[in-house]
Amino acid sequence: MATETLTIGKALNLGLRKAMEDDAKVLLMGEDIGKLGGVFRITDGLQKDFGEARVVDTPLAEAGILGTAVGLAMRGYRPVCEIQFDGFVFPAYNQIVTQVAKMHARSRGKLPMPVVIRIPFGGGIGAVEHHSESPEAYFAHTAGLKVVAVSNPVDAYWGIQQAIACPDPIVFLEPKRRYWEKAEVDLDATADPLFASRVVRGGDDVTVLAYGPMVKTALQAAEAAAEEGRSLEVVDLRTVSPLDLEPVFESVRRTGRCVVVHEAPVTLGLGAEIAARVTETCFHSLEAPVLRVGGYDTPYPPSKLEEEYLPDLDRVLDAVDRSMGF
Amino acid sequence: MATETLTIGKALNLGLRKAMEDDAKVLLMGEDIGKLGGVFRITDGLQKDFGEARVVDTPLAEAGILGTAVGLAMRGYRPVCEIQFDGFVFPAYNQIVTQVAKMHARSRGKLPMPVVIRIPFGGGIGAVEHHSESPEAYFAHTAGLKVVAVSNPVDAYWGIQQAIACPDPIVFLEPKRRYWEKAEVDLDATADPLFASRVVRGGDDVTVLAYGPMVKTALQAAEAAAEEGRSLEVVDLRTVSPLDLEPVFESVRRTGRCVVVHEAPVTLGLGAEIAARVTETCFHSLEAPVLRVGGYDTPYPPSKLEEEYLPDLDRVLDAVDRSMGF
Amino acid sequence: MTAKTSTTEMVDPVPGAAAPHLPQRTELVQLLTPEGDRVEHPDYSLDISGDELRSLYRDLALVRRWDLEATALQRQGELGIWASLLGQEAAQIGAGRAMAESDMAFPTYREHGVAWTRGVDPLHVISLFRGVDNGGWDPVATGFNLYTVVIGAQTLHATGYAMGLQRDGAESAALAFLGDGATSQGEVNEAMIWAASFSAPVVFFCQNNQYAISVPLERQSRVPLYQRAAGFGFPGVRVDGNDVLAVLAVTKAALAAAREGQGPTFIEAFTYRMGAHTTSDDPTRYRLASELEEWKLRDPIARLKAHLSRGGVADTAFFTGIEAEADELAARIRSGTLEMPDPAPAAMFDFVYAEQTPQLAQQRADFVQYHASFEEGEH
Amino acid sequence: MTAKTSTTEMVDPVPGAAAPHLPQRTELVQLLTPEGDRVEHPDYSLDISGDELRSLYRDLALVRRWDLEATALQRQGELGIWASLLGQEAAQIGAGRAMAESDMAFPTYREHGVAWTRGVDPLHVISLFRGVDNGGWDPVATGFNLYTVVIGAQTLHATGYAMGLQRDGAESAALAFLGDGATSQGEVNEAMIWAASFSAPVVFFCQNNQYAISVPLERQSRVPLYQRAAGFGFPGVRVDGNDVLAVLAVTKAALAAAREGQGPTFIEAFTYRMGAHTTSDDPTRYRLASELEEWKLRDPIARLKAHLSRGGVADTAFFTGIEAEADELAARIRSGTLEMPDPAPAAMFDFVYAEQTPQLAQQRADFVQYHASFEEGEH
Ligand SMILES: Cc1ncc(C[n+]2csc(CCOP(=O)(O)OP(=O)(O)O)c2C)c(N)n1
Ligand SMILES: Cc1ncc(C[n+]2csc(CCOP(=O)(O)OP(=O)(O)O)c2C)c(N)n1
Ligand SMILES: [Mg+2]
Ligand SMILES: [Mg+2]
Repeated sequence: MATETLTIGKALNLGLRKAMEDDAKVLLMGEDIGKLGGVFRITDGLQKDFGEARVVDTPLAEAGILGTAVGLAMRGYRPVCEIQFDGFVFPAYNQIVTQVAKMHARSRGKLPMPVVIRIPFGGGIGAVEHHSESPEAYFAHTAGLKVVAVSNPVDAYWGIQQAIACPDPIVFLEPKRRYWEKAEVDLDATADPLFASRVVRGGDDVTVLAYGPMVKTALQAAEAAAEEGRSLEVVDLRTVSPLDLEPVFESVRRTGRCVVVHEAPVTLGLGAEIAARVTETCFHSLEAPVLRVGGYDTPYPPSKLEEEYLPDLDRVLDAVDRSMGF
Repeated sequence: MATETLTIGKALNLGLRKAMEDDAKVLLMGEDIGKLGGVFRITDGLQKDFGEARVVDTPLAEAGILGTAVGLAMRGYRPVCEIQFDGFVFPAYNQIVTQVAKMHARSRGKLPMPVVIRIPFGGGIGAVEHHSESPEAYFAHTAGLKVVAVSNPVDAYWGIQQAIACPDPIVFLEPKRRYWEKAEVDLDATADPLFASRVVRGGDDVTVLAYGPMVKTALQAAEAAAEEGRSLEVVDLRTVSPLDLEPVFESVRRTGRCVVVHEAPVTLGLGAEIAARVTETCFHSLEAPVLRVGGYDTPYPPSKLEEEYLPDLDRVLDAVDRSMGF
Repeated sequence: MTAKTSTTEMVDPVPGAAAPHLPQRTELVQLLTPEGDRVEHPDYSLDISGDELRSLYRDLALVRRWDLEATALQRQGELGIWASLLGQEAAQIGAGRAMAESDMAFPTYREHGVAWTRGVDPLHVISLFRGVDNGGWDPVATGFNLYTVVIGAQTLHATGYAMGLQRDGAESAALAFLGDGATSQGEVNEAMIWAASFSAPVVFFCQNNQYAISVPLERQSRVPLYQRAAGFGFPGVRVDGNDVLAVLAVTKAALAAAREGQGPTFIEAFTYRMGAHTTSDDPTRYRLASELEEWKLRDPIARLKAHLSRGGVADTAFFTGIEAEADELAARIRSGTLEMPDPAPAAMFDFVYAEQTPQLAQQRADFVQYHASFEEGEH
Repeated sequence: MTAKTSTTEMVDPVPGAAAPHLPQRTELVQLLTPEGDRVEHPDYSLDISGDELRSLYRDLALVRRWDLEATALQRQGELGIWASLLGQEAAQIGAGRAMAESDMAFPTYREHGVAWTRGVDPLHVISLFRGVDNGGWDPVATGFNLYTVVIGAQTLHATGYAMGLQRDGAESAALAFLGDGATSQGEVNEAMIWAASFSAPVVFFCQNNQYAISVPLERQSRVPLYQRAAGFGFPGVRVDGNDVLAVLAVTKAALAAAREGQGPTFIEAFTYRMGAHTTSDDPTRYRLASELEEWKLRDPIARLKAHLSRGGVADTAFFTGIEAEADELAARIRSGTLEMPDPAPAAMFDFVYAEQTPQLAQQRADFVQYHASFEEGEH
């Protein structure tokens, strides 16, 4: 059994390599992904091994990356596009929303768009503006896209391969501040399905939902809560579009309480959708309204303030307290 | 008292004219807004009267429109940008989200952005793709923007002037299929505040929320419900960011039931945010979960299907039934 | 609030100011004068048979008839909108006929003439404007991509497709259509930058029909559009877009160069939109009738007809035959449109994803049930 | 699924293929050779006093010292990141000094040299990289816009600002900075299109430092960048970016033309990023050390120093004086950075809107209360 200790970054790198080996139509596109291996080194060594035709250092133009990816997909390729940072995806927004997302429907299946849009997302790395955004809601509100947010090396390794194999366009969000988190990855195991949430810690008092970088935060909160005798069930949503809420409903029916955590601003963040759906489905089981812990409705602040802006263990526990207090 | 019967379109035209007369720094920018008067004729006659320097037919480039608007605003102008159709705002998305929305915060007040982005939005006009979208959630999720959606000639006339006078950037959504709806407008009256919702029909059984084109639909539903002895309270939200929910909370505390209606896809549409907040604030008053009636989570369909896609009177009543059935 | 304001007096800016430092001489490639006389061009020769000439004429005449019939159908309420190609037939037929079967076209929303040359059924195109479909035909089988309504987006698709051709070692090219207005879109300029950077086998075919809806060319560029290409490092050429022979020759040459690995070319087909932008438009608001009259003298179909007649390549019988064929086509388009079935309501859920999501499957099921409830009279 | 596939063999595409149809001769405006000799240029003359020359040298030397100190501070963990201007001092000081007080600069994130010429306090610039502020200085008072991190976005702001100047009848111009990589962004090309269309008084100043992070210029353009402008209908010029005198002369001329209503100019300042892209970057992964060695021979400061010394314009005392001033500056930057207060937490709520929303006011209040609860030991 080939088990390796991998960081999320390295797991992605290996996953990309595996996908490229498995399918000659997979190609990577992005700014600085070649010799440099990407600013986070996720594509390290791949251009050397697969050549410039398959690991393409592009001109500095995000619309160009996504627009040409559409054409490549029409020609049978499976482009994996790296957007260097979350805040730089917006020049490509038109191509993503009006073309990538809609092409399969427009062509009634004649033009599938197996395009993966890799985005290192979220804050906490002490960066300047536009390097710490959480744009997932913009994509999850867009029909035709699927949106994945991994939280750990195992899901990173398998998830990127599954995303590439998927015939639909996927926004693949990588928790940049967790790139260096390590775990054992069994490279021979069978992967969990990509579009399924997962209960990562059992509990009885409150159901806490998170994805991407906030899963670790939620688990830390659960740990701390346990010390005070409070039992939190933590669910890693893993995919935020489509949402797999059956396990959540099941959990909330037991706990009667639910807290959603994400870095994106609260207003119209994923928490809004989840709150609406959990409430609709579990109305009679809820002892308290679904509470949301997220970024404030402000631009991402200068990094000296990001610890205040980002949800942390204490803010999750505060929401748990408020939920219990209802 | 100068009262005139105006369509929404004409009210906007007069409101723009008034704003340009009142403030020489107001200028209009957009594709075909000059001689043609815009594809919906909202700017009809304005270039003739105010000249090409103040009613600017732009090159065909939406990022250009918004990006130069930023520079003009820095120079003390108040640009009013017309985006020809909702589906064509995305090339400008980068400028809107990373620049227009953030400039005031970035400069800590030194660079206000009194930019108005006028967008005819929504479906129901039998158009081809990209002409019937409802992108409001994308903007309402973006800190730094305000988002207004008018539903009638009175609010159109005053709202556009208030939006232009506002020092913050405003996405001003015009219900294109209602452009030809008429009402009496008192040109001398005092305007209601822009960022306030309004109860447009009193009722006791269910609170129905809508904005833009769906206000009429909600009122029709209330009419039909009344015939069956059911009393719906209808609230026109008027502004979707910031949301003015106090009147809604007050209403829901009385009715115990709430239905939100919009054309945008349900998932992560405004209904999600409203459901989350109404539930949080009125938890103990709710007899049923907040229900949402919206577009399906599909691309906007070809126009032969749009009547199936768009919420109508029957779908609102169906939701009311379901709410009552809880 | 205002940085370094001085006076606030309004001065009308001077758009389209002359750029005297640039060569203003523009060479228009022409093989057929407006009067129908064949002329030679040093760079572009064309050896063409009588059969081919007649078949070009047939294409021109039939797409014009299709276009007129569609406009009529729209007026009668049968189509939501129609974007007429009137006046641009030669540009489109010339470009379309220059393509090899394995080439791929990336049209805007107006390339009905190109569609015709790719064997796309006119009724499939009409289904889009009738609101029956957002696509309408098989882009893979026809080598003719779906119409792209968002201005310019398709130029990047064409470039990416060309990069795919390159990687496949295919001897084919992509042909990207765009309008004069589209040249102002950032994405279009990015497409040219990418095409140059990767030496991609893509040809940009710009129909400069002088207007972007109401906005005249001068607002988009103060120098001839074909000159844009040199700035990106590849050749640009201006061709008489109302001369089907010149368009054919220039496009053939550009496609051949692309297929041979010489990279992109930008073709500016100088033409005129003789009709309204679409049936929703009213051009009297922004242009003089006299302008149209001038351009009528350069009508692309009349020009070829004159050439055919004068040279004895076609006789009255031929033209009458084409007329009859056009009548038949128009009748088929009319009846086909009227008989076109509406799409099934639940169809809107079906191709959103290649792998349907449980969430959307549920929405679909609820939708079907909701509809059934009406039939059952539940509501 | 694949349209008209032929073979799927992989062939590496040929990027940056030659474009033999285009003039490849590029004229580099130079007034000072790399050895420090003054040369004449037919189009750009410069009459400059000894005082001015010395003051240019002072600017170059001080911004380099500022830059080195900032890099050191970053290495010591005092800044989150630093984008060094090393090697680009002449381009930036030349451009900045060419501006009139009422002109407005629109920088990227690297124009510390221009900031310096506009009187922006280095500590204000540093506050951005320390994560204390997303802006940092007063763009209105300084005529120096805030840094723009999203590549290219500022070029449209500059163009719009220039349209405002035009409407005000102001005799001022906007100076938009951009990198070589930025020329590939759609928005940058749109800015040039707009500038041309409205004949706006804006000058595009592109520092071609040969790289966009790791990506060499060839990926962005296969012809010299200054040639891009001609395609949009306005002049482009390439200047030796390591020659402060040439940059000064060329930029002055372009700004003067803009102020006089002659519209935009594109300046390509040919230079080299001698350091890493930012302190997070590792250039050894993508370029050879020998390249840097070559460019060191063209060092912009050494060049002016040679000129000053050789011509007797400055003596050792002068250079020693500048050294001392640089030491002082570095010390002030260091202590100022270390003493820089963190922003108040609740500040992030305060300028989101000019008119605060009730919703955000509530969030702010909750935030303040939540924080207070910690101090009260509630948690
Ligand atoms: C991104 C975008 N913005 C605006 C529009 C609305 N629109 C449709 S056609 C058109 C003009 C296009 O002009 P041109 O490129 O010259 O093509 P033509 O219609 O003349 O063939 C405009 C502005 C659009 N379709 N897409
Ligand atoms: C829209 C956007 N995409 C990507 C980035 C990330 N990024 C920052 S600097 C840079 C390279 C810029 O190169 P160039 O324009 O040559 O300027 P230089 O850094 O060399 O001064 C990139 C890709 C960004 N800031 N904005
Ligand atoms: Mg046109
Ligand atoms: Mg560079």
